[in-house]
Parts: sequence; C-alpha cells; structure tokens
Amino acid sequence: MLHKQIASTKEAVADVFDGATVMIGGFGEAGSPIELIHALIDHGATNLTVINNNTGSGEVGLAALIKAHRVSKMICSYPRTANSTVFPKLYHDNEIELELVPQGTLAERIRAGGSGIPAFYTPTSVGTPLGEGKEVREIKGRNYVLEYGLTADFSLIKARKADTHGNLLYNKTARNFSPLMAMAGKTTVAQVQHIVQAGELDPETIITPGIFVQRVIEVDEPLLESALVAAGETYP
Amino acid sequence: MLHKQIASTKEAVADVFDGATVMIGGFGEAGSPIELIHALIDHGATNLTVINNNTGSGEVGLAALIKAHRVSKMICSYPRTANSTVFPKLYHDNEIELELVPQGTLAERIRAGGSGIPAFYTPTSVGTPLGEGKEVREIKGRNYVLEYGLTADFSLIKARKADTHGNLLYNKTARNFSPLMAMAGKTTVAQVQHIVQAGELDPETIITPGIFVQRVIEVDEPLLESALVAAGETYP
Amino acid sequence: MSGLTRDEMAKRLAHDIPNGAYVNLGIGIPELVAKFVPADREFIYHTENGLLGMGPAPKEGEGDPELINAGKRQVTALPGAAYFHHADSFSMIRGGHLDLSVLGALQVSSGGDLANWSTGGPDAIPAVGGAMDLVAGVKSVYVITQHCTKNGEPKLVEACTYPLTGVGVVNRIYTDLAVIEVTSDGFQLVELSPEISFEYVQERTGAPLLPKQENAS
Amino acid sequence: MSGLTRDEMAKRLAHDIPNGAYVNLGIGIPELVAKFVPADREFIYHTENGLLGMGPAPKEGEGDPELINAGKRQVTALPGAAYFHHADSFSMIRGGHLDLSVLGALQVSSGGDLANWSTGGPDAIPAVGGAMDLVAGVKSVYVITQHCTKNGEPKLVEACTYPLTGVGVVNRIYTDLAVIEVTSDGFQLVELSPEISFEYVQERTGAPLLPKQENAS
Repeated sequence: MLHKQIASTKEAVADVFDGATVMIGGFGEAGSPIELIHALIDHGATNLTVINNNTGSGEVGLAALIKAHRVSKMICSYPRTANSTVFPKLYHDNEIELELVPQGTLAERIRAGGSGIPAFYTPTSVGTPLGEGKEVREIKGRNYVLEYGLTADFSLIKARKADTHGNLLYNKTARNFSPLMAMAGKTTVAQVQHIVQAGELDPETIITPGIFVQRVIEVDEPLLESALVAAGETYP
Repeated sequence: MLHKQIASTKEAVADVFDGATVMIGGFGEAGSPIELIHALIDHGATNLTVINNNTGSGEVGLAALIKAHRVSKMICSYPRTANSTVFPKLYHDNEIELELVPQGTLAERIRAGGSGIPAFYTPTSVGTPLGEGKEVREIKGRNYVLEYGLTADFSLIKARKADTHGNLLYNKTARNFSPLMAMAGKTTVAQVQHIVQAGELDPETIITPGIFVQRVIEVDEPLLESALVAAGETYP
Repeated sequence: MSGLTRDEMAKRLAHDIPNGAYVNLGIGIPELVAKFVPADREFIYHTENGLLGMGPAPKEGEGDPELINAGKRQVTALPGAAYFHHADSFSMIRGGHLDLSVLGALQVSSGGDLANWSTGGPDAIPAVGGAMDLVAGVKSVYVITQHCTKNGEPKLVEACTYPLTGVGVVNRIYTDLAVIEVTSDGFQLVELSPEISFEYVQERTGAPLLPKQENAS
Repeated sequence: MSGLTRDEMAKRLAHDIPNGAYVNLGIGIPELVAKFVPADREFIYHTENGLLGMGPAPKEGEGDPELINAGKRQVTALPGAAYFHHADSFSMIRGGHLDLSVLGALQVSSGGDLANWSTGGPDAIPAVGGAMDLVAGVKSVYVITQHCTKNGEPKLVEACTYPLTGVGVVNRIYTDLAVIEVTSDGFQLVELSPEISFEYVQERTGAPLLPKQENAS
C-alpha cells in the first residue's frame, strides 16, 4: 500500500520549485542521476541552489543544468574536473555563486542535516582560507571550526535497485553521497535500474532504508555521462 | 598478511589496563560480547569506565563485571532492565558512578568520537534535567545543547561474521551500537561466530569495514545471556 | 462511567494514523497500537534499536534473541524491513523522518511538556532510553495513557512536577476518557469516550479543558 | 646531478610504509606509490569516494565507470574490499583511522604547513576536494613532490605564500633530491638521493635544512 513508485521522470520532479535547494548525488559521473537531471531541465525550475561534489562535465547532466542558467549557486568541493567547461565560464562571468566546502565537511554537513544535528565542530580547514570567518573553538587543546548542517527541498539520486518500500542498494563507488542526500532531502527521488517487491531484498544489506526515500522511478538503462561527453552530446 | 585473528579471548583483552575506558556493544543481550566480557573479568583490569546502553542482567556478562567491582563509572541510557539487580545495588551504595545519556545522544556521541567530530549540537534533552549544565545555543530559532564525542581505549563487540581483514557483518538487531563503537575504539576487538578469508564477503554488504577492527576472535557458539540468567548462572 | 479499555484506547489512536506512516511505539500501552491497523492502511513500525518494518512477536520457538524491540522482547521483521545501527536509527528520529511517536506518560502539561521517564524520587534509578530523542525529533508525538494515576491524581496538569522528557512536544493525548489536543491555548477536547461527560473529564484534568470546537472533525 | 625519477621517488616512499598500513594516495605522483609495494608487505588503499581495498586499474574493457578512484579513474576492488558512503569514508579520514596520507604539494613550510589546492590566482577556479580533511585527520602525512617548481623556485619554504591546506600537518617530504623530515626545529635531512649533495639540496630549499642526524636510521 506504499505508493513510492512514480511512472515517469517528468512526474518525479514536477514539483521542484524556483529557488529550491536540490542535492544531486554522484561523484563525477558515478552515481549521477542523469535522467532525473534532464527531466529537471525540461521541467524548467530555476534559481536553484545545487549541492553536488562537482559541477558536471561536457554539456549533459549537471553541466547542462548549469549551462541552462537554472543554477544560481553551487555548493561543492571540486568544481574543476576533466571536461568541465560550463561552470568555469559562468563563474568567471559572475553568473553563478560558489560555496566551496572541503569534501569531508560537505559529506558531514549533509549527514548532519539529515540527522537533525544543526551544527558540529571539525578540525578540517582550521587556519586555511576555507576556515576564515567561521567560529573557531578550542576543545581539549585543539582548534575546530563550527560547520552547519545542510538540508534540501529535493534530493535526486541514483541507485542500483529499490524495493517498493523505497529501500535502496547502490553500485560500488556510485554510492558516495547518495545515502546522505537521501537523509537530508525533504523529498528524495531515486532513479534505479530495477524495482523489486518489498521482501525481495535482504534486510541486512539495505544501504538506504525506505524511510529516507519518497519516490522511486525505474530507469533500466541509464545514460553514461562520459559516453555522452565523448560523443559530443548536449542536452537538451 | 594482515594479522587480526587472535587465538583466544584471553589474549584479545590482555592489554586492557586499569582505568581504561571500554565500550561494550549490545542492546540488552542482543550483541553483547559475553565471552570477551568474561575474559575481561578473568583478566582483572579494574577502575574501568564502561559505555553500554544498559548495565547487564543477572550475574553474568556485563552485570558480572560490575558485580566484581571492576567498573567505577557507567555511561548508558537505560541502567534499569529486567533482571538488572547488580547495578542498582552498587548505585544505591554509591559504589558506582552513572552518567545518564539519552540513547540517541549516546549513539551520536560515539559516532562523533569515531569520526573525529569533537562536539555537536542536538535538540535532545533541551529543557530537561539531562540538559542542565550544558551549553545551550540557539540556531535558526531553536535551542540545542552541546554534546561531546566519546572515544574508548578498547571496544569489545560481537558480530556474526568477519573476514581476515576485519570486515564485519552482524545479526539483525544485534548490530545496534557495535558499528559505532568499532569506530570509536582505539583498539576494537570483535568476537564473531565465523571468520572467513578476505574476498569471501560481498564488499557491497560489509557493515563495519576492517579499518575499524584491530582484533577478531572466533567464538562459534556464543553463550546466551538470557539463558544463563534463567538458569541462575553466575560468573566467574 | 468506565471509559475505554487499554485496547480500545489503542484502537482509537490507530484510527488517527494515516496510511503509510512511519511510527515508533513506546513500551507499554503504546505497543498495543500495533494490534489495530485499520483496513486498507499500512504502517511501518520503527524500533530504535535498529529495525524498520518490525512485525509482531514470533511464533513459539521461532524467535531469535537477537531480533528484539526497544522493550527487549522478541519480534519479527516484515517484508521490506531493513536493519541499521543506532546512529542511523536516531538519525531517523532526530532528523524528523518518523511521522509519529506514541509514548506513555507520567504527566503532560497544558503546554505540551511531557514527563515520562522518572518520578525524580531519591531511590529511583534514572533511566531515559530513547524517549528524549523521540519527542525532540519525531514530527508528531501522541501520548496514550490512563487519564489519572492509580491514586486518582490527574496526569494532565498545568505544569509537570516530575522531571521533563521534553518541552512543548506533545500534540495529542489519548486516554480512557477522551482524546485531547494540545493547542497554543492549552488542552482542547477532540472527542469524549462513550458515556463520558465533559464535566467528568474536566474534574479529572489538572488544567482547564477547552470544549470541542464545533467545526472540528 | 639529476635526482630520482618520479617512479624512484614513489618507490622510496613506499619503502617507509609499514606492513598492514591503511593508506590514501592523492592524485598525481602519489598514485605511483601503489606500483611499489615491498615484498612481504600488504597495504590497504583507501579512496575517499568510498572504497577500502582499492586495486589497480582494470584490464581493457573490464572496468566499471561506477568503480573509480578520487581522481575519477577506473580502478578495481581487491579481495577483502568494502564499499561505503562518503560520511563513513571521511569518518575514517577525520577520525584518525588511516595510517598515511600521501599528497602532492605546491609548497611546504618548515613548520609543516601545506599548500596544495590553489595558487590563489584571480582566474583560478578554487577546488579543494578531500585534501583539507586528509591533512586534518590522517595519522601521518607524507608529501611527494619535485623539490622545485618547473621554474626552479623552491617548494620547501619558510612560509607558504599560496593558500593553505592545513597548518603544521606534514610529517615527511619525499622529493627527487632528498627525504626530509619536518621537525619542531624545521626541515631535517633524512636521506640524500644518490649523487646529490647536502649543499645542492640546501641551495634549492627556501628554508634552513638541518643535516642528517648521525644516529638516525
């Protein structure tokens, strides 16, 4: 009686509103929910704050979303990767804002946001430009900076398999940020290669329990970002 | 070439020193590493600070350790359970200290300690006696208390299966605090029912990666606390 | 005028849980709620010791002492269940992912303060478990309790005298006598139990009880 | 006097890693270290994007674009490997569970400050990745780098002029010319590369270099 399965990627992102904060899973192309991102481009929501480790590559997926001027701010750790040209151009032209966050702090801030932890202290970035302006506190003789939890209106992620309760399994290092983003998103949408009935997954092996997932959409043969980039594809 | 397998429970706890902080896995008897606790009683280390959700039952396992006056302080969320008589007596006689911590805060403090997070804010306990004396901070209009990470000199835990790299799988709700304590213990000792060769466990299903585990000891038929208590057994 | 039985209280509460809700049931009367899932609804039960999709007690001899609930009683796992560790479990609770926490009470104040973990007596062993996390994090908190103590003292009061579990956290109270909403104006009657009068409930309540709103459902 | 090649530098560093160490290799020259595991030793490689037990690149056509390292290149998983999410991965890093982080450098100061993520130029796109977490959390930080920039400027300096990655975090530096320990007294020579003189290294180092301690191994 749980109705988490959605019929189309279009429907899955239909309520993303202008100005929304959207977390997008993936580390480079590994785990990038490219079909959901393309549906978001089609949908047209704009002035988005996007949280992702990178900024996409080529002119498909996240890079295409940025190129379409739908993203006003990126929160990420590494906006500079191979074949990443769209973000640098907009950044140099002052057309997009960047909040640069160390990768482990980014992961922990997302986990904290999803866990009801509003803020925490971390040794990362103390004494560096990324720690500037942040509250520093000495605890047991060492300095730490205060960092705040991150949440999102929507989290778009990719997984290998889901059951009808929204329980998720991932594929190898495509897991990365997605289980955390599932926790931190008010509405989490997972595109998965296979949806099975509740009871078909071993409860000992579930990585993301279904409580963190509001919608699942089956995309049985997802596009591969690197292949599209190599072929010079663009979206739309 | 990794040498994590230990031949005996005696050897596995041989370096626990007087005054050590010891995390012990389990929620009630589920996940309690009873053979390691008994080895710790035999070993004789005293003046221990023990972190466990409860305080044991009957006069075996954790309750036997407490009865032997080896524990000067308990950090737990629920020191009062069925057949729990040893702790209440010592507590009333002022022979053991108690730090009472809400269960979710206890779990988060252990995870924080194992994750290099020295402190975090949580809404739990605000305005209650357990929040008294703690720093309160308003973040986005809501009050939170500051809580500190917990680490341990030793963590003693129980798992279902390990490989020779120390990767662990658990059994059902016996998982509870153990993956967190594995992270927070400087030396983590896991008693497991089966040890298999590295490569025999599916890397997608590992709950505790071996980096968090320093010693594994095979106890193929672990004692059951409730059965011992029902039979009126005591230890030693 | 006897009011509802414990089972009837549980059934009444279950009636108000929406389909698909993620629910944590406390120890005691709250556990009875699981017996009364209305037709055409499915609730997913969470137990804070690491299981989502908790089912009823196992058949005799089929249990696993390592598959238990927060009250340390043997349970089962339903199809679609998932196991997880305590930090993830309390991320669900603290992070506002659970829809409903059903708890017992020693006292509830008209401001929604809950006291349910300690009588504060000098001989009591304090034990809090997960109650403070549940009330701090779960979207809705329903209390299910006898309206009065065994000695006839009101449990619904102006201000709690026992140590608090949380401040301003209770949304609704289900007792043998009535269903009561905690509003910004204090206790508000939602429904009287059969054959129970407003005055009868007010007499047994330690704070003003606002009458049922006519337009309320 | 040409000094070590990049491969020789990597091999020299690998020689100092103890058996059973958990190691994170940064992008670039650090990656070469994996080619030189000494006989009778086993290192477990961690990649911060979620894998412990990382193995070499897959054979042609056998890779999975979803099995990559932090440099986003395809890798393999060795027997005993485990996958995990980013928060767990950085718990390993920040929590001090990794034994060694091997990183490249733009500059290292005699106090052990590291600058390796940005030249601070106005046109640079700042990108930090996991470097700040690695230096803040991992037990030992070894830098592997050419002793000087392509323009012949020293990379080992009194004080970094580029934006810092961490303060006082570097333990050792492996260059084409020497192995240098960062001590409380500053840079201390551990070993010269073959045919390289102390004076030659000192001339190319932007801070005083203490001679090798006679009793040091």
